[in-house]
Amino acid sequence: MPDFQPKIVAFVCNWCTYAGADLTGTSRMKYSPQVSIIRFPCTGRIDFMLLLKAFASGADGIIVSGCHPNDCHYSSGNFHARRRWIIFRGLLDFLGIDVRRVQFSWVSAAEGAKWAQLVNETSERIRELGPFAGYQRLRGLGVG
Amino acid sequence: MARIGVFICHCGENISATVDVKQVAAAAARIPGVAHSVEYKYMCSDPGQQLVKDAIREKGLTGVVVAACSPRMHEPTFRRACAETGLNPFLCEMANIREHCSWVHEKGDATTEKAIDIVRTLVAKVKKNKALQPIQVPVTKVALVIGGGIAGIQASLDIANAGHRVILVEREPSIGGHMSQLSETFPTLDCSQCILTPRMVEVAQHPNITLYSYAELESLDGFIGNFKARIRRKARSLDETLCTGCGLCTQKCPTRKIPGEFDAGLGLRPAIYVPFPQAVPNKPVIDREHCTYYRTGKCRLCEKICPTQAIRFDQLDEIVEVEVGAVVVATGFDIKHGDFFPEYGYGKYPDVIDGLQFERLASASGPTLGEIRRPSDGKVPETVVFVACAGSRDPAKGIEYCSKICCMYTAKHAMLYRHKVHGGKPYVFYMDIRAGGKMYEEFVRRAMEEDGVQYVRGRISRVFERDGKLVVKGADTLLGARPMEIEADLVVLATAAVAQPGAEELAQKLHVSYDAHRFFSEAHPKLRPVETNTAGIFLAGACQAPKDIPESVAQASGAAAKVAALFSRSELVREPLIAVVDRQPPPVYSSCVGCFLCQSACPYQAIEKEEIRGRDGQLIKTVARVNPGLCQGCGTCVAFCRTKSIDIQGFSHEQVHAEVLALLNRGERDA
Amino acid sequence: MRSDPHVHAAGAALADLVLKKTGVDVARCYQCGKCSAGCPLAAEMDFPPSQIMHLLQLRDLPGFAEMALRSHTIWLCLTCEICFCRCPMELDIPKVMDALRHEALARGMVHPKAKDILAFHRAFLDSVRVTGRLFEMGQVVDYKLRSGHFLQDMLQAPWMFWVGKLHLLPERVRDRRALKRIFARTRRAGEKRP
Amino acid sequence: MKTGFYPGCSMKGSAREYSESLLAVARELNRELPEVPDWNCCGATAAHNLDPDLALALPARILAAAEKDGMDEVLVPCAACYSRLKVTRHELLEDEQLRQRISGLVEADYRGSTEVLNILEWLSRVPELEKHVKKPFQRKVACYYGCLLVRPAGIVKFDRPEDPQTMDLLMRKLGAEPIDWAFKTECCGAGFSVSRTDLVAKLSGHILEDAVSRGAEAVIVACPMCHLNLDMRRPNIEKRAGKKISIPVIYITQALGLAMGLPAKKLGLQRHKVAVKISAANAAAKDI
Ligand SMILES: Cc1cc2nc3c(=O)[nH]c(=O)nc-3n(C[C@H](O)[C@H](O)[C@H](O)COP(=O)(O)OP(=O)(O)OC[C@H]3O[C@@H](n4cnc5c(N)ncnc54)[C@H](O)[C@@H]3O)c2cc1C
Ligand SMILES: Cc1cc2nc3c(=O)[nH]c(=O)nc-3n(C[C@H](O)[C@H](O)[C@H](O)COP(=O)(O)OP(=O)(O)OC[C@H]3O[C@@H](n4cnc5c(N)ncnc54)[C@H](O)[C@@H]3O)c2cc1C
Ligand code: SF4
Ligand code: SF4
Ligand code: SF4
Ligand code: SF4
Ligand code: SF4
Ligand code: SF4
Ligand code: SF4
Ligand code: SF4
Repeated sequence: MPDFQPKIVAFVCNWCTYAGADLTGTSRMKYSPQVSIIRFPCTGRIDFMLLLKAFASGADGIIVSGCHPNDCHYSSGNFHARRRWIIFRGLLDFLGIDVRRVQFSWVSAAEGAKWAQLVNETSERIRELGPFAGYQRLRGLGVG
Repeated sequence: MARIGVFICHCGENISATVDVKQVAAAAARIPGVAHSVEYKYMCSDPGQQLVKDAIREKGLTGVVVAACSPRMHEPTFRRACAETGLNPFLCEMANIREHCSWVHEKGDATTEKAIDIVRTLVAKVKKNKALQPIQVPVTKVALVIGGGIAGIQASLDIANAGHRVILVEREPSIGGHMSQLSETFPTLDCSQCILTPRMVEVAQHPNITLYSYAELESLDGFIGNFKARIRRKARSLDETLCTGCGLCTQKCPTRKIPGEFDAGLGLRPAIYVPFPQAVPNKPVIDREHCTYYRTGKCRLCEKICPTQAIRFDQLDEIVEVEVGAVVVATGFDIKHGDFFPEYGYGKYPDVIDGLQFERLASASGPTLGEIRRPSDGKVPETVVFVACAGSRDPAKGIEYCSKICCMYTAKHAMLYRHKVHGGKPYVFYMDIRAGGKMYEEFVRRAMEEDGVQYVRGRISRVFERDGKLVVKGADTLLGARPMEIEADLVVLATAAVAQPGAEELAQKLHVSYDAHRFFSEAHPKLRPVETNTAGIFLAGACQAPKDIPESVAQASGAAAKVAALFSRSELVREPLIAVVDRQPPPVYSSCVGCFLCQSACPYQAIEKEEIRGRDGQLIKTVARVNPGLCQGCGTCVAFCRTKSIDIQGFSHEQVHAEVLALLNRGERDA
Repeated sequence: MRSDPHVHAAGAALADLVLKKTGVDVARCYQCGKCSAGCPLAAEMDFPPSQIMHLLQLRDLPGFAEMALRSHTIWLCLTCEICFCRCPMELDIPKVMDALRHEALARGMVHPKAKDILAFHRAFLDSVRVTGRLFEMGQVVDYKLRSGHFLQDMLQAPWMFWVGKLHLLPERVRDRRALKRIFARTRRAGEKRP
Repeated sequence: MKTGFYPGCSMKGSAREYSESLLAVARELNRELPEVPDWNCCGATAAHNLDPDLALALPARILAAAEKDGMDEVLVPCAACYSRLKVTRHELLEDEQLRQRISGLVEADYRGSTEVLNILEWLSRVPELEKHVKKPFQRKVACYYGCLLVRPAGIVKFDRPEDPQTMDLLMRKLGAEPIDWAFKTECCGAGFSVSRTDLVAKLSGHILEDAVSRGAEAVIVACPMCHLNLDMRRPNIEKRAGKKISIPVIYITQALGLAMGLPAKKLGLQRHKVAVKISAANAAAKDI
């Protein structure tokens, strides 16, 4: 699939990763344009049904990224997110979604380069995995 | 029907060099609900902002999307502009097509496509935005300071001098904390009491400060600007208004063999006592546990002797309720005592003592009047071994951290010993010397160079007694870890600094978090070191982590400045990006089922239980309610709620769902 | 952790090998010296225990870790456990010493002065292998032959015999074959026994 | 509750009197102590030094035999054997893979139900031990625990590793006055009693000198290795110290036996190198 251009949604927190991605921009580092960002106050806010909804709506891959452990702007949101992520992984398996389509990461406001690298690596991986074909089935299951 | 205006910025060439802005504007115009779409060179410039304002007025826009730089940069700018036209500022969003698009991708169709996606996403969001009002909360301009050590004293004085009322609560009969126990203080070696007592007196005399000594916090409710505190004033067993502090009772009390807390157990005190002569307030308390009258029903000598008839044996604890707007926690620290070091004979040999005990031995007001004499037989020790890191940096003993103060006070102790005992031989066993502070390294060097303190690098293995000497078994790691034995007369352990007993209970009363070692947690380790995660509660001094006096004072002044800033306004204004629980008209009232999962998730204790009652007062259901004063808007609760009954304004379910769908252009794929 | 005793040394740093065999991460040692200060034999050792740990910490500098293997220390260590008991970082030093001894044997790097100690251990195990129990008389004689210290205990022995402490004939385990099999199976794990 | 007995090699040889006195005392207390069937040597320091698998396999065979025989616990009076058995038990239970491998090596499965007991634990469980005391042991004694009864603390989980008290309490029950001294848990030289007598002389010498200087009249031990080093190596110790040191070294079971009024001979006191001139209630024991 040579010119498959995946659609990747990035759910990021406002204080760390969003700002980190801003830094990537101000430093003029380049990355693949297949990723778009949706801003959240904190990764703790992200309920994972939303991720399923994104898959059901045609996303091929997802990035969830916030503050490093112990650096959360709100003290513990990212820990909740991480705990939820562990449960969510199991669910992905159950729904037949390859867990490699979801990239969970920490990018701080100072890690502009890390953001670029994260996006590029994720795009590359999703490109290899090919388009997510199960979205209609997901919708059939009532997700999204 | 929504009428959204889209304003696309060139940012000079920053955006337009890689994104075809004209195409973006054209695409935006085709999005349903978009009533107006233009591009312009510099949106944030005055003419740019004017463009927005004019369009709002002329086209009757119900929402605005500015596609430009990061909202972290100019969101306030454009929201302000909207507000000037009368449009609610929370109906304005920014689409970040610079940092997240034009700057990070090459020129080309894909980049323009992405910019369009971003605009479409934010248009979808703004259509779901609601007009929000900033939250205003009133502020009670009274501060509660808990703990009257140097940190609490400094914070109280700073706040009081800024013109605000302070209520200072101290657990012990007198304020002063550990600093009042110290002999001389590093790095200047000035006398601790000489610099501390004037401040204690200032506290006592300050018209803005109410001091409750021998008192503890019972409970704290409410939120920033609006706390209610209940304070338990423990029974002193005398009427403070009558007592003149003459001291007759303390001189005459026959029950005198009680090891004194102030002298770290090295001196004795009577059952009715003031902890030390310069105590503030200088009024005694009866220690009911030891008083002969309370134990046997006989004595009452103090009552007979008191010239003002101040003694009240039947006095009860009293609860005082106060309303305060901010709290400063300054409850300090403690050091490890007791059976902590069986291998060092701590608690077994009387001449193995801790740092505070040495301070009392060296203090002119101490049990030996400042002469260094060992506790067992009162002899002047010829050889003293000081042991640093006694329990600190010792995971085996449960303490991984460095206590930070002991390197310095150990150098001080060795120095004081040399100053007082000529010809005395001080040895310091250490692992590393941590003397990072102004004039600190110089201070330690002085101990070595001028006072001849002999430093041995190594951690001792054990201490045992032999023929009246304490044999210290160590190894010098700078000499090939050769074992060595020193016969000492006195061993001083720099035992680890630990949290105050009761710190955990206090933290729970205050709803502030604490770390694994029960020190209180700051909101951010670098950028918010004096705040807690609970708005309106601040930290000062060694209750947050072991600290020396300069640091404690600096943090106390920092906390006081935060309090003063909070009190500088009569009302607090906060962004309304907070959680709300669903409310509906009867008979549903709310979709909340009262499971309170959200409550357990909320890091700020912002979620309360609300009872919905019928007109007859009968309970209909209990639902969650978000306290807007406490909620910080993290949204953690939202992800927890199974019934989607709690939502966060500005990042609501509706908004983010709309964003996801728009971003993925679901309409097109479906087709 | 102990499940796999056949980790191969080639290439890997000794510290990694120790970690794998014992679960002890020598990087945790912060050189406080408390172990050396309490070790009853530190004064006799060429490298007191804390220095052994440091030698292992210098993982990539050629030669240093090997000094630990060639040291006299590892053969002097009595496994008295006092260092482990007091180490603030809770490092099981005696276990590290065990691993180093085994490795030194396997690589033929035994310190010359450890000869007597080794001879004694070997004599001991031989006795156990043959009889299943320790045959003290036989062992003492065997040790003398191996170590060359013929006279050392000869004055002691008649007295022991006299007070009924030494047996001339060995006590034996009934199922000696089972024991032989155990010895045969474990042989490959450690040294090449003579 | 079936309590087995693992004598170990030295109690059959150089430490005969330890087992004689133990069995005499057990008889008096009405306790049965059946030996672990067909037990083998625990491998001691030698196996431990030379061969990690053997060091586990030998004790594992013993434990398995005891378990198979339905013993709930095994009394291991020798502190060195106790340590080997206790550590092996710990390691096998920590690591299932290892347990299976070692079980394979010894052709017997140890499942971990049999506990390992040291002599002090066993004795402190005797209810009202005082009642058995007929001739109080009115002596100042130095209770010597050595290394392996209390260490490694995380594994043996017995008493506290610094300044332990169990033996002191036992001796107090017998009427003795335990002294506070500094060498309770210092090492005597242990496994070097044959190969490095010079080191044993030094380490054991320190122990004895401290006990003597604090007025102890006897050193009480609970380990044949300690006894061997402190008693049988006395000539070496004295030579190194350049003086005579005549303090006797007595097994805790012997002390108990004396206090119970058992004859010295039955307790094997005549087998000591250093004459035991004291006995309970001053009834002179036989001098050798
Ligand atoms: C041996 C030793 C020597 C030292 N020498 C020096 C030196 O030379 N120079 C230097 O700069 N620093 C020195 N320090 C450090 C110094 O003692 C501390 O930095 C300082 O005392 C910290 O002040 P604080 O007010 O935070 O805490 P504290 O002094 O501990 O005061 C806390 C106060 O809060 C009260 N309190 C506790 N809990 C409650 C409660 N629940 N409710 C109400 N009140 C409560 C306590 O009674 C106490 O009065 C030394 C420390 C030690 C141990
Ligand atoms: C290599 C290095 C690594 C570090 N890493 C860490 C770390 O990981 N974590 C950490 O907590 N700390 C770290 N620090 C320390 C940290 O940099 C300082 O604590 C912090 O920068 C101090 O902030 P400041 O505002 O006091 O001073 P500065 O950062 O020095 O700011 C002073 C400002 O004042 C301006 N200025 C100077 N003179 C004048 C004048 N006359 N008029 C007007 N303006 C003037 C300067 O231009 C400058 O902008 C590190 C420091 C270094 C050198
Ligand atoms: S602290 Fe929370 S809000 Fe901040 S960036 Fe991190 S995950 Fe997001
Ligand atoms: S209680 Fe009475 S005697 Fe005691 S100090 Fe006060 S006034 Fe003096
Ligand atoms: S009544 Fe109590 S406090 Fe008063 S004099 Fe007697 S013992 Fe002291
Ligand atoms: S300050 Fe010094 S003595 Fe205290 S814990 Fe830190 S390093 Fe050790
Ligand atoms: S989690 Fe949802 S349903 Fe449960 S109490 Fe909170 S708001 Fe109500
Ligand atoms: S948004 Fe965060 S702070 Fe607000 S109520 Fe929910 S969990 Fe608590
Ligand atoms: S006691 Fe532990 S941490 Fe200290 S030097 Fe020895 S091994 Fe290292
Ligand atoms: S176990 Fe070995 S290294 Fe540790 S103290 Fe004992 S003899 Fe020394």
